[in-house]
Amino acid sequence: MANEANESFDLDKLQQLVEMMEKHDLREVKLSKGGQKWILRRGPQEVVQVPAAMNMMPPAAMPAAPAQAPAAPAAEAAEAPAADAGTIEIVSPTVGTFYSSPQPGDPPFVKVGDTVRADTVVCIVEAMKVFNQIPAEVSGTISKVLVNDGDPVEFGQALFLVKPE
Amino acid sequence: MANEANESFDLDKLQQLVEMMEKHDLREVKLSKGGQKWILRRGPQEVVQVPAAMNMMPPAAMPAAPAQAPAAPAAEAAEAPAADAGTIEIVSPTVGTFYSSPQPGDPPFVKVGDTVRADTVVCIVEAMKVFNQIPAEVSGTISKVLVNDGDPVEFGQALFLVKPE
Amino acid sequence: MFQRILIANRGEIALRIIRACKELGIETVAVFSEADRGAHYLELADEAYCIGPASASESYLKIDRIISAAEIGNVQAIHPGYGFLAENAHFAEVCRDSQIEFIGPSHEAMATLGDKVAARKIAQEAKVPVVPGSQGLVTSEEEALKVAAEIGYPLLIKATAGGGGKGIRPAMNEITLRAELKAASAEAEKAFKNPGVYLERYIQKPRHVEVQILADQHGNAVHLWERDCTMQRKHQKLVEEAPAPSLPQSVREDICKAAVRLVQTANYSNAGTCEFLVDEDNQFYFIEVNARIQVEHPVTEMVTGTDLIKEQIRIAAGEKLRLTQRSIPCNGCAMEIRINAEDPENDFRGCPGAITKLRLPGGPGVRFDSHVYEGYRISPYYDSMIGKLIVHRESRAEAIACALRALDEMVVEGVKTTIPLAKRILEHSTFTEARGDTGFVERTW
Amino acid sequence: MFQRILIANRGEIALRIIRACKELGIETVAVFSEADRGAHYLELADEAYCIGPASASESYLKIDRIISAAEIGNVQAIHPGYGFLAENAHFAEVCRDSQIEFIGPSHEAMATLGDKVAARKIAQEAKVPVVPGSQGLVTSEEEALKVAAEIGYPLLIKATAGGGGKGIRPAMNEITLRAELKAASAEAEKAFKNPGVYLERYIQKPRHVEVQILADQHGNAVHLWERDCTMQRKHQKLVEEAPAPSLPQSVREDICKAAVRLVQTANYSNAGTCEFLVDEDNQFYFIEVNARIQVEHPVTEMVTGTDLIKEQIRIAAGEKLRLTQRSIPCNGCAMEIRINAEDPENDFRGCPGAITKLRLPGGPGVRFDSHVYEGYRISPYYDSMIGKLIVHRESRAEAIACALRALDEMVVEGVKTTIPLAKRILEHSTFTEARGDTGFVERTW
Repeated sequence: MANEANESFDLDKLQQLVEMMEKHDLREVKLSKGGQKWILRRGPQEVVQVPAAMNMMPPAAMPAAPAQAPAAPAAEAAEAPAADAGTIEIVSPTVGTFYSSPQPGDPPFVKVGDTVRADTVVCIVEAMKVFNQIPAEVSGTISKVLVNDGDPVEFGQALFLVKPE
Repeated sequence: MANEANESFDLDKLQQLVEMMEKHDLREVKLSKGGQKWILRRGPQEVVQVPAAMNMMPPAAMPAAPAQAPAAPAAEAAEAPAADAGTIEIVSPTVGTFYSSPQPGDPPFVKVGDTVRADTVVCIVEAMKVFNQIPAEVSGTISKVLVNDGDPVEFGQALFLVKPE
Repeated sequence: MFQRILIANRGEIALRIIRACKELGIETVAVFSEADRGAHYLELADEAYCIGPASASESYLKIDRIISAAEIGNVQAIHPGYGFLAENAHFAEVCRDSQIEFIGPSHEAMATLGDKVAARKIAQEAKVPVVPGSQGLVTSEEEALKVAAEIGYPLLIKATAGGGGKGIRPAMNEITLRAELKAASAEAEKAFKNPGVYLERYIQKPRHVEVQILADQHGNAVHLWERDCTMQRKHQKLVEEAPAPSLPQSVREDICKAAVRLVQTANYSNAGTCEFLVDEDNQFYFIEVNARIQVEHPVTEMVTGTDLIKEQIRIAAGEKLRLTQRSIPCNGCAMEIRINAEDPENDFRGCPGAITKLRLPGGPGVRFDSHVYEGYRISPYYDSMIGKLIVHRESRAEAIACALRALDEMVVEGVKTTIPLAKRILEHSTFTEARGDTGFVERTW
Repeated sequence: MFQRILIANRGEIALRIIRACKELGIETVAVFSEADRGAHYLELADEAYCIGPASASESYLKIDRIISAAEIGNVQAIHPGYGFLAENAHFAEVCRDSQIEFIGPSHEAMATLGDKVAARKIAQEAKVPVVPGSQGLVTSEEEALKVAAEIGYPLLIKATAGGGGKGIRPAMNEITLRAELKAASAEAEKAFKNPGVYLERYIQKPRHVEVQILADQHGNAVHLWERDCTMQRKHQKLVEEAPAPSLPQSVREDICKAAVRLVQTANYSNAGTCEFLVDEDNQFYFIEVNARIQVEHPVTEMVTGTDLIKEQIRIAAGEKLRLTQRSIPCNGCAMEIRINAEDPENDFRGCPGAITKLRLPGGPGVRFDSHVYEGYRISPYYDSMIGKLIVHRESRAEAIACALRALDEMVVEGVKTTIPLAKRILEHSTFTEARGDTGFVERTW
């Protein structure tokens, strides 16, 4: 987190950018800088997406902890370094309960050392009785499982570390 | 005032010093650094004097204005630059009304260009019907009169600028 | 009573609800978007879950994510605050289907009162005056002229599909009515794909007066007196106060009783507000019910000595009202001044950015409700309100003086705010003499 | 009414008086020492004059400089706040000799009540119970034993020249009395150059209860109910509340009436406080009168809905009391928590220094009186109080819960504060069950 603080000038950049967009009523801005990419859109259903960075989001802290994290708009996450150099995180697309296997007692979808492709199902996140199968969205080798079966997970929380091919 | 803000680390020094004195129950500390001198005493009648600096105190701002000055212990004034390089200020030792002459209509005690000695009376500051004759406390030439006959003056407010011999 | 509540909101009102829960010994689960990550108020909740990106449609408006946060948070109830999902009957229903109590009215009552025509019917049923107008749409010119003759001129031709001030044309007399009717219908067809128009009396120079009510689930309802919210700009309230100045005592009592009749007729429970227009002759006309807690609720809390959020929670938990109508006082005068990060020089556009310096007002008679602090970054995604100054003094004159001295004490740097406008309003004779109408601020500044 | 007032004080109470004056439309002249130059509250005064160096003896206690500031500031009255010159009868007299009204009692009443023996006489004259003891000094052992037999054991042998807890010896029975008497006298001779001692009953496990009174210059006096200040450490109050818990209603009324009798007998005017000790049998004994506004006055303001500073000014301006005894309520429960920059780990030594981070509590039921802000530098020259948290809720339990959640919201960095101790007190069963006595805090922490 420390180096984020140092790099906080990027937040200001984003701020400026958003204000500039508002001022001149821009609908869309795309920026790419080094490894990261920003796409900002304004209007009816304004969203901030950080595709390149999404998989690099830091583990969303658990109860109470999030508070310690610095205030920052979504794109700021792009700054966050991967928890483990050379690995990519598979993050939860929603808030819910994490299940590592299809059924209680079954073997887990994946374990450390398994190779996964973009469409490989790595776990289930249950939200409102709906069991969402989560694909890896990246190909490589599972190097770490970050949560336990039955854990509650937040939106954007890292579930697995993958060493890409 | 701007450069005081930059030099605010000196305030911290003073703070440390005062705390150090408290902690180790020091009764007196004398420091000299460059042109300035600090004398701090603690105990029964604790006072902070800044002899070398006292005459260099900036004119105490008039109504409302003092508020703009930065919060700082007395000795901080030592940092303040003289209003005019090479001159020394004669400051009011009390709060009251400034009179430039012994009687209304009389010629003033001193005017620009007059030479004064330490014991030369330069004005009267009236407080509670008491007419305090104010000596120059420095020898030199009056280079500027900073207040008008009948003006209210604060403690520590500069009244005259003197070019020392 | 509940042991654990989820707060489906953000900012000032989320903090307000956390405060009430802490005083009641109830644990809180907060939810937040990535734009609010790290906000100080989240530290005060017992748990906090990120539910999505900055965009409200992907977080604070995302029903399934909020419900599943409630499930993993293991709460018994959800407080929706105001805005976002607060008046979404579907959300209320989903909550209850998931065995989680929604802290608000029944979704049936919410749905009914959310419908203009249905709400108007209920009001008439409850013998609450509504703005005179045509029963439903006017289809022919003859009908229009006939209705107009009954309700009287001047009147407004309103597109049934319109709203937010759009699709409205005034008609001062028969001639203009004839002329405007077709034009209005054609315009409506073009703008809203619906030619339907209806007629309504044009209330001139109205004041906005609303009545706070509380109703339990056992058929008991009380009013907590009224608020005057006449100081507004583009339908955005700027200053609210209680009691309503320049309203005869008999009218105050009538309008408050009318509000109670209305919510009882609608089988409404929990906290709610009935909004009225009051014309120059002190006739009042029902407009709508806000089926939620409102931004300006503190004004009523100060003069009645109640905590409306706590009462909402108690009612949702099934408790009977602790208050009886006779036990509810209206002491002194309270005012709320909304402080928004907006640029008055630039048509009040939002001013997102970091608050570089902040000094809050304090002392007797001053309450300040805000989630911001020095260093807080106002995100561009949500509303621009950064705080509410609430003052409570013996008299209206003292309340105004107190509000002005408190605004003098406030320092906000880094963003532009509406503080200067607020001061101009509070000092204007039209306000101090309570001669304003809802158009005053726009006409004057 | 005055047009212009000088405030002969600093910090929190100076700001408090500025706020009251602004609400009354009275201009203010502030005075400050060089240590306070640039403090934010000085900006809120209409004028501000530097009157000397940091040392109080050279500034805030310097009568001639304050009077001449009042003269060049052209004010009609001086408010002394508390501490410094507030109870200096000579200062009050000098003000009035200079045709400047002193906002406080007559200097005669102040002088009389400032004298222990004289104040005790007035109390007895007003039929207000005092701590049983010898009439004046005891000169012989026989006399001591005779008096002791009347007032009963245990008792205290007190040096007449003593004070602040010094020169006091307990005697549990005749034997110890005999033994201690000579020793005490000798010790007094040695310590205070005055061998005089007197006897007083030893009140065990007392509570500290004080009554707020207001009296005008036309002979009218009322009480504004009592405050309990039992939570103290080395005679420094930490938490004050109203009403006094665990005090039977009949005793509350008796003690309040006694206070009114006392101030009327003393021809006292303006605001004042009568301090009492209350023993385990709810017997109360007069100790002294504080002839000034007190730090803890906001507690009374909250439960009675008054503004004591404004009342002080009105009374000094010669107005008749606006309040009648029957019109003064005591609503809900109010508490004040003093927040001092002190280091509890280090025997509560003052912690001067810069406040590097500050977040204030807010929301319903919370009032915060303070002159500090982020970046404020606490000078080592004056008292260590940086703020007062005042809460006001329906019940005592809610007030405690509100105070705790407000303290949770507070963030003070850069200096150590008494916030942790305050939390421990508020959470301790002895406090929540109101079983404490004035020795509780020192015995417990």
